[in-house]
Amino acid sequence: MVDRDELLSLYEQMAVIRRTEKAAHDLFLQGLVKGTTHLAAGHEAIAVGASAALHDDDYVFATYRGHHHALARGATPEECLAELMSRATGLCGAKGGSMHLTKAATGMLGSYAIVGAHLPMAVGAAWSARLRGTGQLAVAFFGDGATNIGAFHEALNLAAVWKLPVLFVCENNLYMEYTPIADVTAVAHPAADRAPAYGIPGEVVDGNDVVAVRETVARLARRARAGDGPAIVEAQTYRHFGHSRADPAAYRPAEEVERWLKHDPLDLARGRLVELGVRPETVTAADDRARAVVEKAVEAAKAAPGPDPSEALTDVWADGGAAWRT
Amino acid sequence: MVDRDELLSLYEQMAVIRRTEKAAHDLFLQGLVKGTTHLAAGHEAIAVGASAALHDDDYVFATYRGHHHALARGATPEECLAELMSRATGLCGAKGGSMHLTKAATGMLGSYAIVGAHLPMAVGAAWSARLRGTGQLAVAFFGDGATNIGAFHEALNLAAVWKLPVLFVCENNLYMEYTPIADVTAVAHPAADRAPAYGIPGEVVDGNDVVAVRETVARLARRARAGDGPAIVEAQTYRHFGHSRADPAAYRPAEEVERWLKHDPLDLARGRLVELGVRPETVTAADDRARAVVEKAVEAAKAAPGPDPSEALTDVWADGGAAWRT
Amino acid sequence: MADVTAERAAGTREITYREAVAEGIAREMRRDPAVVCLGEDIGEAGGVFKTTAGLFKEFGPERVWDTPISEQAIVGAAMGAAMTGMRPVAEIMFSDFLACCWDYLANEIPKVRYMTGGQVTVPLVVRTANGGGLGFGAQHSQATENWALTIPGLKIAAPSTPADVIGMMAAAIRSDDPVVFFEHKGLLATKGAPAPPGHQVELGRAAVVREGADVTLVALASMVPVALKAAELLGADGIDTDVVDLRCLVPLDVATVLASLARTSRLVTVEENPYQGGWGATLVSVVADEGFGLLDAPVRRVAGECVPLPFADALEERVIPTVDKVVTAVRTLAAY
Amino acid sequence: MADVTAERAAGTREITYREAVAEGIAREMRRDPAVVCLGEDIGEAGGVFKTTAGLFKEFGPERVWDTPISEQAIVGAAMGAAMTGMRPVAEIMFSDFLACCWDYLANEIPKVRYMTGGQVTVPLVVRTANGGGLGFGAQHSQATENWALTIPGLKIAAPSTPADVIGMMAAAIRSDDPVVFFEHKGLLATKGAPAPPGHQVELGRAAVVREGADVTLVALASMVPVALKAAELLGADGIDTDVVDLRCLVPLDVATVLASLARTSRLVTVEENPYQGGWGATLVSVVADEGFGLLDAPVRRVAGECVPLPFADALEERVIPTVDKVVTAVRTLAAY
Ligand SMILES: Cc1ncc(C[n+]2csc(CCOP(=O)(O)OP(=O)(O)O)c2C)c(N)n1
Ligand SMILES: Cc1ncc(C[n+]2csc(CCOP(=O)(O)OP(=O)(O)O)c2C)c(N)n1
Ligand SMILES: [Mg+2]
Ligand SMILES: [Mg+2]
Repeated sequence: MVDRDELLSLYEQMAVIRRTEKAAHDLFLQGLVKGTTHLAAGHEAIAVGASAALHDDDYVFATYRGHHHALARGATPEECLAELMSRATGLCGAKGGSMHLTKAATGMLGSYAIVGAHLPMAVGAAWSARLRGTGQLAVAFFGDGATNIGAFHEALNLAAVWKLPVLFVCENNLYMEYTPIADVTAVAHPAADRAPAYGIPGEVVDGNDVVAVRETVARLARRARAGDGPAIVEAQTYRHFGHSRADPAAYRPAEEVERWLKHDPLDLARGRLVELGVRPETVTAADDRARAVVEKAVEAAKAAPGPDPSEALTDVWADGGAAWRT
Repeated sequence: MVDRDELLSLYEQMAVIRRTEKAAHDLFLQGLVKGTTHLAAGHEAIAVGASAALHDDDYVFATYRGHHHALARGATPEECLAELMSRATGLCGAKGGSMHLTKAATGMLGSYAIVGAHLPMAVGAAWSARLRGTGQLAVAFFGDGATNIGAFHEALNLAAVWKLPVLFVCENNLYMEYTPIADVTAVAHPAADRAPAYGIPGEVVDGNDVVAVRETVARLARRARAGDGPAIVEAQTYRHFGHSRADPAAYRPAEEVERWLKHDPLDLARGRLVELGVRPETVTAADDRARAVVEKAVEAAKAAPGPDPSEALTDVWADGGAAWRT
Repeated sequence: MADVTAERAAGTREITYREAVAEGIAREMRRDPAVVCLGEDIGEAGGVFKTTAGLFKEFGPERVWDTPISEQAIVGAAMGAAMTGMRPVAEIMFSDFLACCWDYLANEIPKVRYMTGGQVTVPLVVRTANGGGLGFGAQHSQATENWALTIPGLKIAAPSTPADVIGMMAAAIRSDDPVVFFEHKGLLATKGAPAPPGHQVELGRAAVVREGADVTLVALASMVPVALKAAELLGADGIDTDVVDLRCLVPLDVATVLASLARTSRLVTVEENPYQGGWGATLVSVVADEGFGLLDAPVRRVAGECVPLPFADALEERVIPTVDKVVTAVRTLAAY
Repeated sequence: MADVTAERAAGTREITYREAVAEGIAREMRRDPAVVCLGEDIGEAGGVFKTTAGLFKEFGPERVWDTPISEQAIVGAAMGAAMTGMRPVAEIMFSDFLACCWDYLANEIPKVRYMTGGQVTVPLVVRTANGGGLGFGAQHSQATENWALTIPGLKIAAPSTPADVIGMMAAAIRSDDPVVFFEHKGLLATKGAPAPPGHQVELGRAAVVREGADVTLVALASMVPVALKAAELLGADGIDTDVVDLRCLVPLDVATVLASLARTSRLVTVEENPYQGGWGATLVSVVADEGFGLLDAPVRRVAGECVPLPFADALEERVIPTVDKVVTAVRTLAAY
């Protein structure tokens, strides 16, 4: 199980994510973030719990709802917010935006905005790890909605046949954009119930319990690294904001929202910390640090310069350029 | 169960298919069929047994290995062979070829050469039948190899969610082109074992037993028409020729080939006919009729004219033309 | 095409392009019970761009179907339904996602009629939100009408005004041929005259939306207002431009372009597609052949840069054609 | 490009284009352990076109991987592997099937470097059998290099000779950028000089394969022999053609084309793509701008008809460019 210090650290990471998402939301409403955002407030325990079970050199592939994964895998709030605010100091130099947060240097190999597309990529990264004999693992995080797209099926089967060290972690937040996943899926657990179709384990876990997520991912990661093949984790969770931008999520029943808000990953972790005998002041101090980090990040991102327009014509090719003709 | 006369008729249909395929093979080797062919000798019982369970106005969607379905759904050997031989009298006026045999007038809505692509189409036809309230059923026939492609997954889930009157009939002949399906699939029954992922029935049947196929399809068709949704049938079979063209299928163990050749759908049906008390001469007479039909078809197809080259520029649009600009 | 100008003037209450999409579909659904819609979040939610707002309420769940995130199933099912008596209108949320069901657009829908020797028709519409300029990044911002142009057998509509949306939607849904219908995200909030009852705009009929004698500007969808704005600025400079709104890529109205060129002798195309493989290339290549004798100057294409779409405004503006770029191109050409 | 001619002459034992594919891959696999192959039936079976024959035997199952029929998984996995230190060579059996994984070619592979601000590279090759003329029908016969041309961020190679196959395969596999490598089905059985050890042909370098003063013919892949044959016939008529083998669409060697045009003042492109959206359109549009002053006559594109590919020979010949059609086009132009 988890010890106090570690749990406190996980808690603080979650607090940083929560505050970063809140900041992103406010900045969007202030017109400082353009395009769109898909906030992960509510999903923190999945990113943090899973990342805690990974090695530093493992690979993570995430979706347009990927701020939490970037942060859990080594990106700073400042880098993330700067990207959202179109700053040159952003993670991707303002070329990617909210949907494409990436920090390759720390194994966060990208956020992809086409539902399901990154699952085969994660399979490929796991294949590569095996070919290179590095013991690395790849993890793909994705939404419940991704379980009905073709790439999901192809990725799962290939990973299973080749027995690759890859985990498929579904963040089941009950909804796609505005439509309940239950309305358009033939089985109750859109991810886990598909595992038998690939002869692999599929586990359902409380995605708001950082300890449970960490434990489940760690166990299946060990199994995968040992050569026993991939697995599906279906982490049940709920998003605190709407799907994207200013979506008020009016399509969700009030009772359901309330029930889930009471099952907040931060509250759960706080409860566990208290059970472990951590003092309230210690938790509050972590909260304060998180707030301070994010506040500083917002200010720094605001102060950073925008990208030089000439950057638009760089980085298509490995030589740094964009020439397509002589 | 099946009565004598019906079984005799099914037998004769299978015999016609067998001989048509043999003729296609010989014509290919003579250089009279160009491009490619994918022969269905060995698969006859699936097409004939399933078609026997369908209504005249049901829809069938098949693959590049689709001669048997075209024949079982009302195309004549002459129309099919003429198409293969690039004759104007071919089913598709020599525009389609072996891989695209289609007879829309009798509900044979086409043979498609991109693996898996026609499964969603069959779902759409079933959806259409339901919207129009016609009581029609749609059936997609496909190979074992198609079970690992994305369109399979998307089609199955949508059909299940909308509870559509569509059946998915897999002709599992153990191989894709040259690679055994078992080498690249995570479960033992590539089609049937996936059924639970869509909450629908998945049944394995002896695909060389025309009676068993008819019975299984009839039962699941009734269920689907009654509004209880789609089902998967995995019909186990074996192809007598190689995958396509002149493939000698050397990748198949001799013992396996032998075992399957002993389990020939025509022999099985013949055995059942004898059990039902049909006299050998009656069966021979059916064989003779089949031979005569196909011999005549070969001659007629040979004698038919080729297409007028100007036909190349017709039938892109519904108005019969091909103009893309003013 | 004086009628367009007339229509624009005739309107009393202006409507948005977004409203026009839903209105265009609704008119056809009222007229023909074979018209059904399917797509992600198009039902009660009214579509993520609200371009199907009101349809679910008016027509109910048997006419407006929410689907899983399964682009292949959506378009493949639409195809099967179209082959069997329905007139489906399938939504692919962003045109970038056409890549997820490209097999249906490239290999199935446009070919089945031909390869069956004319045995079937596929009267369907695939509607999709197209184009950039909104900071949606590389995977949600492409103008992909040129992808469809590489495929014989697809009709391609890309209206620039609310009235055209309604008129072309009517034509598209009534068409017995498959139509890919590009709704430009950057135009959704724009307003224009409403369309009269029964309004139809024949597919393949370009509109001369401004008449001028010096240079022909040919544009499509969101580039039409860009071209018109440039024409206005150029007019102040004494350069008089003809502006042609192509409206469709297939059928391609070459005749209208050549007729304009006969007056102006100079051609600039304005397209959001990247230069490499953009629609302007096909048009220019026809002109360089059949219109060569009409040309007094090089032909210039103002097109997207050959890079993915970047996120930041400052970068995106560098990539997508702007009024400035059009003005510069026309000036250079007029001076040739 | 005298070197090409020299190479062609230098060979002793001729090899087939088909053999050259396997040889080209094998040379790189011997050189670099990061090169791995994946695809359907490419292992023990040696590929349905036998273009990977011998690789499994030489390199074994840890370097040559048979896959399920899962085009998205093949190309998606290749992408993930390329991003993490490998140099995968993925086979998509027929280029028509690129439509089944188009998302990876259109939205993922060519964009990930750019949209991450240059954080990653994707050094992979997607090889595919391309083109028609063999009676494979509408879904197995397309020349789809123009699909790739619509997507910035992909390099596009389409060799016409065995030596070029080897040289360009080396360049493609060593490239840190993604390359789509089109192997023409109609050329597989053709023979040519072998490539010397270490042979590389830089991507984006066209070859002038015949020199002439009257008309420039620009062709690609299987259209190169068609253009050469036409040139031969035209030569007998006293029309002297320059023939440029483009070799790649991206990078596009416009300089070589313009240099040729400076000599001939007349241009005909010969492409298997349908006229609408074919690669010739992009090239011609550049020429109609930058090369306008060089042109003495209209530019003509001999391209595929805008229809799906029909099955019967008699019909397919009507659709795909033939020597006759090229000869006619050049004659008309020379007489202009
Ligand atoms: C292929 C594809 N289809 C549709 C979309 C549009 N879209 C973006 S997010 C989304 C909902 C995804 O739901 P889910 O997978 O449950 O993830 P969540 O947003 O709930 O985290 C949809 C339909 C897309 N990005 N890609
Ligand atoms: C999407 C796609 N990928 C690959 C192919 C090439 N191909 C044609 S048939 C075939 C094998 C199919 O095997 P299976 O589904 O078992 O059908 P069978 O031929 O055995 O009847 C393959 C790989 C194709 N036509 N379409
Ligand atoms: Mg969700
Ligand atoms: Mg098979």
